[in-house]
Order: sequence, then C-alpha cells, then structure tokens
Amino acid sequence: MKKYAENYSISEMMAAVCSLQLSNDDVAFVGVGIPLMAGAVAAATHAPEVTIVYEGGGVGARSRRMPWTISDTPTTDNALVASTMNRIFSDQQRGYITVGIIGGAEIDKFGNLNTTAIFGKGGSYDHPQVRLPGSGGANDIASSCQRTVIVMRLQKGKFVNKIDFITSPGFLSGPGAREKAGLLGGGPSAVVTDRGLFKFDAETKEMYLDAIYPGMTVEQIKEYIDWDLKVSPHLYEMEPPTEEQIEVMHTLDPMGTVLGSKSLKGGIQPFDVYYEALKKSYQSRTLSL
Amino acid sequence: MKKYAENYSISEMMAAVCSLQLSNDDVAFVGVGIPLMAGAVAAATHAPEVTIVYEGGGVGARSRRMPWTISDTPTTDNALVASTMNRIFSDQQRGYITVGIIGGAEIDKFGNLNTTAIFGKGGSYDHPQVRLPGSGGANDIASSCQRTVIVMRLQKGKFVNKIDFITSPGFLSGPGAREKAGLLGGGPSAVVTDRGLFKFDAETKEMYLDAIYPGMTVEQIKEYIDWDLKVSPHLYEMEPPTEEQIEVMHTLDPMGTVLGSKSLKGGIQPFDVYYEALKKSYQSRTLSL
Amino acid sequence: MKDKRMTLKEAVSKYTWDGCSLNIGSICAREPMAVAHEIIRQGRKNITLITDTTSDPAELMVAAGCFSRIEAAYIWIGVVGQGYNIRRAVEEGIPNYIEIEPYSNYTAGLRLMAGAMGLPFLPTKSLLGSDIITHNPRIKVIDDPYGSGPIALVPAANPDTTFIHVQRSDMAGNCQIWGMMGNDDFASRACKNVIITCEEVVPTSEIRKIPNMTVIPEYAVSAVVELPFGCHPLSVTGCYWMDNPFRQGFIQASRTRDGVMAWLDEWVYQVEDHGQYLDKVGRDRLAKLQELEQDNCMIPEIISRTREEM
Amino acid sequence: MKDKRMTLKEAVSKYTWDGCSLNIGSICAREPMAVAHEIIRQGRKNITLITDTTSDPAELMVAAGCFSRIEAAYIWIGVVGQGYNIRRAVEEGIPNYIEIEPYSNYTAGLRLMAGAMGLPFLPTKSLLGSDIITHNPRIKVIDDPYGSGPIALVPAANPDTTFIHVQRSDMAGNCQIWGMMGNDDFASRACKNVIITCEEVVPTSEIRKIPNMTVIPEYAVSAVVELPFGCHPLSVTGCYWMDNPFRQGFIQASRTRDGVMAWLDEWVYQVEDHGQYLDKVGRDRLAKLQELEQDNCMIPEIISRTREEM
Repeated sequence: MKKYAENYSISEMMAAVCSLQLSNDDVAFVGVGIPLMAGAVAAATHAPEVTIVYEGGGVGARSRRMPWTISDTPTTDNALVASTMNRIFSDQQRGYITVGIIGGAEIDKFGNLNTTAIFGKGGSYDHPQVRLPGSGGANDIASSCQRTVIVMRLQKGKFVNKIDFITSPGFLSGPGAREKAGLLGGGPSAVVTDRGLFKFDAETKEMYLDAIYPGMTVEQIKEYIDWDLKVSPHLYEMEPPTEEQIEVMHTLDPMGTVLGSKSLKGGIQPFDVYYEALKKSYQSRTLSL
Repeated sequence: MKKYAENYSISEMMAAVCSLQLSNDDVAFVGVGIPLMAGAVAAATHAPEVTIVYEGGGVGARSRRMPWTISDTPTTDNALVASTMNRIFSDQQRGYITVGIIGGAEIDKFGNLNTTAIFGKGGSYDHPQVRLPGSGGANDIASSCQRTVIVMRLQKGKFVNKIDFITSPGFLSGPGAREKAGLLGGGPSAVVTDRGLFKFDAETKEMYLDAIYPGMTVEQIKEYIDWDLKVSPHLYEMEPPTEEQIEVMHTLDPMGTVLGSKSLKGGIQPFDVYYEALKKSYQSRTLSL
Repeated sequence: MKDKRMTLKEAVSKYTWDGCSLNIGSICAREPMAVAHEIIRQGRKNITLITDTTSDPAELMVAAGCFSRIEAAYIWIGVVGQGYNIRRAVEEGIPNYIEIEPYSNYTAGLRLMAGAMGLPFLPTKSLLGSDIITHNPRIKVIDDPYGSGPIALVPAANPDTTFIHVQRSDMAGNCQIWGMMGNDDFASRACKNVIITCEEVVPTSEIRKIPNMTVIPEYAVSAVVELPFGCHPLSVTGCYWMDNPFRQGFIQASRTRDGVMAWLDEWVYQVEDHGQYLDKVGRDRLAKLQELEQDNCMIPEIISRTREEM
Repeated sequence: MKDKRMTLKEAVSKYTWDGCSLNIGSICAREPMAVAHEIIRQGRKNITLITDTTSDPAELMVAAGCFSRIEAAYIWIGVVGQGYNIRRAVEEGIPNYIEIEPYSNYTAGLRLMAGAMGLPFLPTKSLLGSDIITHNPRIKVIDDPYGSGPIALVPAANPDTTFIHVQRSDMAGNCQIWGMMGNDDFASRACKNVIITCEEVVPTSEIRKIPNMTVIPEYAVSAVVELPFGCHPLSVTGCYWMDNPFRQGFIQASRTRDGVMAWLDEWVYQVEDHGQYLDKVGRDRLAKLQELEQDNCMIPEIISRTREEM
C-alpha cells in the first residue's frame, strides 16, 4: 500500500507530480531543476525502465549522484551512451524522444513559453527590463519532442495573455498553428505548477485546470492567471507525494541543491560540509548496473 | 645514396611516382589499389609524417598489414582516429584534406573522370555498354580536396576528347569553370600513368606531359591520347623506383593483391598459402607506435 | 532492459518484404554477408537498395535477383575482382534490369544523415558540375541564400529496414562499434526498422563501462541477432580478417551466369542457416581468419572502476 | 609528430585579440575556466562570443567587459544561482552593453556543424513559429523544395578561435574526450584556431590504443596546453567534481558590481597564472574534488594488445 509523506515541500510535490508524467516506455529529455529531479524520481520508483536523456549527450546514466545541470559529469555515469549535444537533438528531431520536461518564466494559454527576456514598460528585446538565460535547448524540445511537460510556479504576471517573446513554441496561436509553422513535435501535454496540474484541450489547444493539489481551491489558482481559465469537469485532487518519492529526493539531493528547500542560493556553504554531505550521499546508495 | 631497383613492374613504378606526390605535411585521402600502395610507400620512406586518411573513417593508422580497400580493418590499426565516413568527408569539405589520390576509367584533357559507365554506340546512362562501379568517394574527393592526383593507365580510347559521364570533376570546361560551379577544392594537380607523368597548365587548365618514364618516348605516349597533347618544354625522364620503395611494396603486398603483379584476379589461391603468406608478412614487420 | 533478440530467419522474415527499401550497414568490413544469404534464401524481390558503397552482399543479391532499383555511390567488388553481376544486370538485364540512381559516398551518407536528423534534405558542395546531377533529378542545385554560390541539395533517405553488423550489442540494441564506422551512426537512425546482427551479445553492464563507444542507442533498434562470423568472407575489426580465397571463388563463379547460380545453389540455397554455412566453410579456417585479424588488432579490454573499487 | 605545446599565456596572447570572435568548448562540465581568467588578465575587449550554452566562464568575461556581442542559446549560471553579470550588461549596460543574437542549443550547434562541414548553412525544424526568428535576421525560413513545408536555415559559424578543454591530448592535438561531449566535435572543426587545454598530455601511443575515442584530430588543432584542474570550479568527467561552494562565492559577489570587481581582483587580476590560482584554491581541496568525482567515475584503463602479445 502507498504511504503518503506527511512532510513535504511544494517543490517536492511538483517533482512528484512531474515524475508521474513519465512511464517505462518514455525516452525523456529533462531540463535543469525540478525536471531533473522528476526524471530521477521516476527512474527510482514507478518507471525503472525510463530512459533519461540529457542535452550534453548522456543517455541512460545510472549514478549514485544527481546531475545539477544537463551536462554535468553524472549525466554519463555508467551510461548507455555518452555522445554529443548535436546527436541528441538530432535524435529528437528524428522523433526518438517521447517527452521533454522544460520550464519557463512566462506562459500563455496555448503553452508558449518565454525564457529570453521580460521587456517591461517601454522595453524591447534589445533593451529589456529583465534579461533571462535564453532558450538553451527548450526551443528545440518544444519544437520536436513528441510531447512536452512544462514546469512553472504560479506567480502573478507569469500566466499572461501575451508573452513578450516566444522562446519555445506551445500551440502558437491555436489549433493547426504548429503544423502550419512546420513543427514536428506534438506540443505541450501538461503544465505542472505549485498549486495544480494543467492540461491542454484536444480541440481548442487551450490550457485548462485538470487537478488541484491537496488543500487548494480553484479560486486560489485562478487569481494567478490572466485569462479566463477553463476547469475540467472531472477536476480532482491530486495525491500527495509518497514517502518513497520523498526519500529518493532527499537521498539524491541532500543539500537541497536542486529543489532549493535548503538552497545554496542563500549563502556560501563551507567546503567541508559540502564534501561530507556528498560523500555521505554516495555511500547511502548502491547501484545495480 | 639512392639505389635504384633493377627489376620492377610498371605498377610498381606507378606506385613509386604516385608516392612522390605526397609529403610530410599532407593529409592524404587514398583510394583503392595503387593509391593505397602509394600512401603506404610514402609513409614508409620519404614522408613518415604524412597522415593517411581512409574513407571508412580511419586516420593515421600504423599497421603491419596493408588495407585492400578504403575501409578494411587495417585502416584503423593503431590509428589516431577511427571515425565515420561522413566525418571524414565533412572534414574534407571543410578543407583539412590536402590531397586525394583517385583513379578513373575515362579522362579528358581537363582532368574530368568517368567511373560510372561507358555508354558505347547507341548506349546511354540507363543502358550502357559497360557499367562501372560508380563514384564511390571519388566525386567528393575531386570536388573538395585541396588538390587531387589521378592514377590511370594509358589505354586506347581512355584519354578522350569527351567522356560519357563526368563522375568526378576536373577543371570541367576549363578556366573558371570549377569556381562557377561552386566547387571548393583546387582540382587535379597530376596524372600518374604507366608511361609518364602529366600535369595541368596553370592558365589553360589543360593536361600536358611533364615527364616520361625511363625508356619511353613522347610518341609512345601521344598515340594513346585523342587530343593534341602539349608537352612541357622542360620534359624530363623520371627516376626509376628505388630498392627501398620496391622492398616496402613487396613486404606490404606479398601476394600482389594490390599491385596485381601476382594478382589474385587469375585464380583461386589455396587458403593455406594465403594464411601462411600473411603470417609471414606480419612477422617480417615491426611497428613503432 | 528490453530483450529484442531473435533469429536471423525471424528478423529477415519480419523486417523485409517484396518491394521494401533496404539499407546495408558499413563498407567492406562489417558488411552483413549472412543477412544477404538469408534474404536470398527467403526469395525477396523488387527491393530498392539504398546505400553508400556495398560490395559482396550487393553482388550476391543482384545475382539472386533481389533488387529492382539501387540508389548508391558504388556497387562493386574492389581489388580482388569486379562486379560481374551488377554489370550483367545493368548491361544485359540478367537476371533483371536494375535502375541505378547515382550518388557519391559523401552524398549517399548525407542522405542517411538527413534521414537520421528528421530533415528532408541536406546541402553539399559535392556533385556540383558533375553528371551525377544530370542523371539524378532528385538532386537540386540552388543558389545559396547566404551567398556562397551554387549548392546542391540531396534528398533524405529513410529506408524501411537496415541490417548493421557490429562487434557487440546488448539485448536491447545498445551497440559498440570498433574500428571504422562507415555511416552506421546515421544509417541506424535513418531507417524505420534497424536490425543489429553482432558477433556477441554482451550484458548491458559491459556497454556501461565505456558509454562513449556506443554508436547506436537502443531507442533506434528493432531487433538483435547474435551472429558470430556473420560477415565471412569479409572482415570485422578485432574479430577476423578477410577470406580472400573464398571471395575469389565467388568472383570466379560470377564470370558466367551459370557459374554464379551454381555458387548460390551450393553456398546459399542448399544451406539451411548461418551455422551450417560456417560448418561448411570450416571452423578451422574461421579460427585462422580470427588469428590473422587478432595478430594485428583485438578489441581492447576495458577496466572500468571507481576510486573506491581500486 | 608535431609538438604544438605552449603555455596558456602564449596561447591566449597568440590566438585572441581585441575584436576577435571566440567559441568556448563544452557545456558546464569541461568549460575552460582557466582560459577565461587568462583572457581577462590579458584585457581582451570587443570579443564576439559564439557558443551554444556557456555558464561560469561567460559570466566572468561579461563582468570583465570582454564581450560586445554574443551569439548563443543560453548565457547563465544554472541551479546554484543566476546570471547577475549578463543581466547587468544587457539591462543596464554595465560594464558595457552586449548585443545578443538568439539561437537554441540545437541550432547554435548546427551553426558550428555547418562551419565544421564547410557549408554556408544547415536546415532545421527547430525555431519555427518562435520569436527567435523574429529577432534574428540571419535565420531564414524557406519553403522546403522537397515538400515538407517551412524549414529554417541557420548560418554557419566559423569563429576565429576556440578553447576546448579535454581529459587527454597528445602533443599534436589528437584528443580523447570522456563523458558528454557537447558540440566539441563540431566546434573544433568550425573554428579557425583550435586551442586544446587538457588535464594531461599523453604519448600518442596512448591515443592509438583506442582510436574510436579520438574526437578531435590533430589536423584541426593549432596548440595544446597542459592545464590540470583547468576547469575548476566546474567539473571534468573522471577527473574532478564541481566546487559549488566556490561558485557560490562568485555568485554572491556578483550581486553587486563592486562585489564582482573585488572578486575578479582577488581571483584573477592579482593572480599570476593558473598554478598560482590552484595554490590559492588549495591543493587539498582539489584532491577532495578529485575524490568526489572518482568515487563515481574514473577514466577506464584500456588494455590494448594483439593476440601475439597476450
């Protein structure tokens, strides 16, 4: 029987929900942060046969450590393949990658994502209010992956009617637009947020609320969304993470580097604490190859 | 002091002349037959630093055995690189390969080569009198190599005014034609035959006789050539192969597989003879890696 | 890990059919001879062969009448002989006429590369000015929109099926290739069905020791067939060297149509399967071919361990 | 075998200049940090950075005012922080404004691939419908002449110089890379000057033991610099793991312009060379980073021999 975790953070809930988007048959492209953790959790729990693919060139790694980026050294520990970035993306354009998990800073109702720049008042691409990292591989994943899962926190002004810059295409302007643009991939299938799970209507391609997290209300979600959000007639409450899922996360991410609950973002960790924490984490895991 | 060989075959002379087209600075693409032997002889004698590149993906092999095709297993023995065909040709298109040595069945005065089909009377590409192997990599080498060296025996009806099919471009219709066609490589620099060495005029791009082999006359060469062959005002007689060159050839090709002097083309060799000859050949060579 | 192993008979039966398009992996070394025998035994016809260069297996299948069309750079048997069978087919229509769409090795590879990348075409500076373009309407020369002048486009190839012989694969199809690789990295991704034949099926843990050597990933592979000496009389890097006297026998026989039919009868039609073929060649002879190769090259041993394990 | 070894100071002095275009190899792991320090020390300005994704070295060089233009998919420091310096440059022009021509990782890689192939462009089905095209006039969308609809073309990139850090190279520049390879196979061929920095210069005989692992051939390489721990605080597969606390120090400092200038002063301008930098980091600390990596991954030992040698 499933045992639900009693204590968990919202990031952990997001990683758990996100991991459930992956199955044994998936060849999954995972991005930095929660997507990375979701892939690792899926592989360690319900989808041991899932093949995780990293942009840097790693396929099917088995490691006692968790990658912090899409091309760290753990991405090829005991891997099936250690190859090039170009090869992985070409394989994706060919259609081999079944699912990609990506994040965004701004999103619209058709699942188009902005990770390039927030223009702000009177701003422009060349002179934005906030410069963001850029596409990385997100545009390519959104363009050519069989389906994409988007991970984003619900924040005011992020779920908007019109994003400043389409970095990664969702359904563009709606039904038929991806095909017309010449895109190969299937487009977004879900948006995992910190309050609920969204899906896309098969006809209208519009994002709708599919499920809410324990204790949330639809109103608490709608207040973050600029457009008139549709809600599934079959709306349900999602299960919390299991103890097993949370344990995997704590083992893989002892310092909260990925999920940020004990994030390094705040301060500088003493090197010895870092060294000991990693040593302990490695020793706590055994691999079967 | 150089010691010239007293006995040598015409194929051996051709391989020796061809090998002298290579220097230590060359990254050389060599094709099947005499070109392969020329590369091996150059590396074993005057150009130990020449880098031999094979179409199958091998670069800089050091082997006790000689490849019989452009992708045999010896092409990667102790090699610097064992890669893909596509990579090698892409490197060539990029400009890294300084010289390519190729053969042909028909040639015209601008060094255009046919290895696709001899149409014959009333024949066509689809219904030729003689079907030949096709381009293989020759078109690519002729298109993009910094310079090409052509190896062909002088035979009646092979050095013609118009070839049936341009498989591999020489200077096409003459000065400026390669550039106009969009080709990157420099075109042919020499034609090594069984009676003399030909080069190309820098202005007219026309093939001319540059040197003749010992004992040959210009007339003995002209009789094989359909157009009015020009002869260098500095025509000279070439040196015969050295003892060293011939020894290398005999060691590397104990059964005459490549140079055909004791060619397998005639009959079936007993397996045990084959096995013993190769064993002996391997044992006669030591490698420095 | 998915177990995709099957017999050669099953793989050929399932993944080839009359009228299919077929690629054959590698060049000279690692060309899948046993596969050619089995396709001939199963009597496939009207196949379109899409390849860069193919030697002995193509000649055999041409002789057996498997092909109606070839899109390739080079079909021949080099050095030791010539392509008597391809000549008879194109020049005389025996046993059937074969249409050949010409390419060069690079551009035939670019077609597989385009197919492998999910692209409709790739550009190249090969072919320009040649009659390969004149006689191949699918090659388009355009004016480079970036200003470099004429540039040729070659169409993607996505053949129905390829057979690629490698030194080792796990049962899911993660393949490591030693020595030259031809265009197998792209061929394996261009084709819809990818059948790996291999000298040895190894545990996945062996693959994981050196993941940089994995050329073909499991997600591109449909089936895996363990087939030691599957390329005889051709060679496999680190495994066995060419059996040229044997090839000579085939070439000699190929001088006449009757000769090659008798050869096919003896070595293919009257042979049950690859195991029987190897018995007929002689296990002792195979061991000597292995010795000739391994005197010069063996697949290295990979000692992979972590600091803790040292 | 040509000996192309030189010091980092010599290589940066010879192969970079004000106004040059620069590529930086790999992604996260193997990004050449020591190179970034030396370029900053030599005071290079107005560089155009052409890359796919670059993290810490780009942030450092942005802070030091090396770049006037960036053509890239992603410039940031992921997970542990954010790109304070790139933000300040683009949003506020501090220390100088940087123009960014946007790409995605795949298409930035395709640009290097086109450059590496001697082609003026490559096609892709990425970017279509996105504003990357709107804001990048050099990406052209054409109608596929083979009928697949719209297709994007990206222009080749042939930067003046690249620095690629690898685990091992011989003195002529034959490089073997372990673990993920990013786009280094193409970057090394796209750039006019290729400078290899490596953990270890090995004898060529070591390279010859496993030629399938050679990613960069000598004919593409201009210079080789032996530079152990050349990527600290980033990681190198099989050699050392990331020093995140150190990176935190840089990111914390980067929150303010004064902070990052003090950091650069302490860790770059006041440091003579890479050896002194490593002393300052602490040899003991480096040994622990090595341990953390090698607890999980070491470069395997390759036992290569022929049958006769067994």
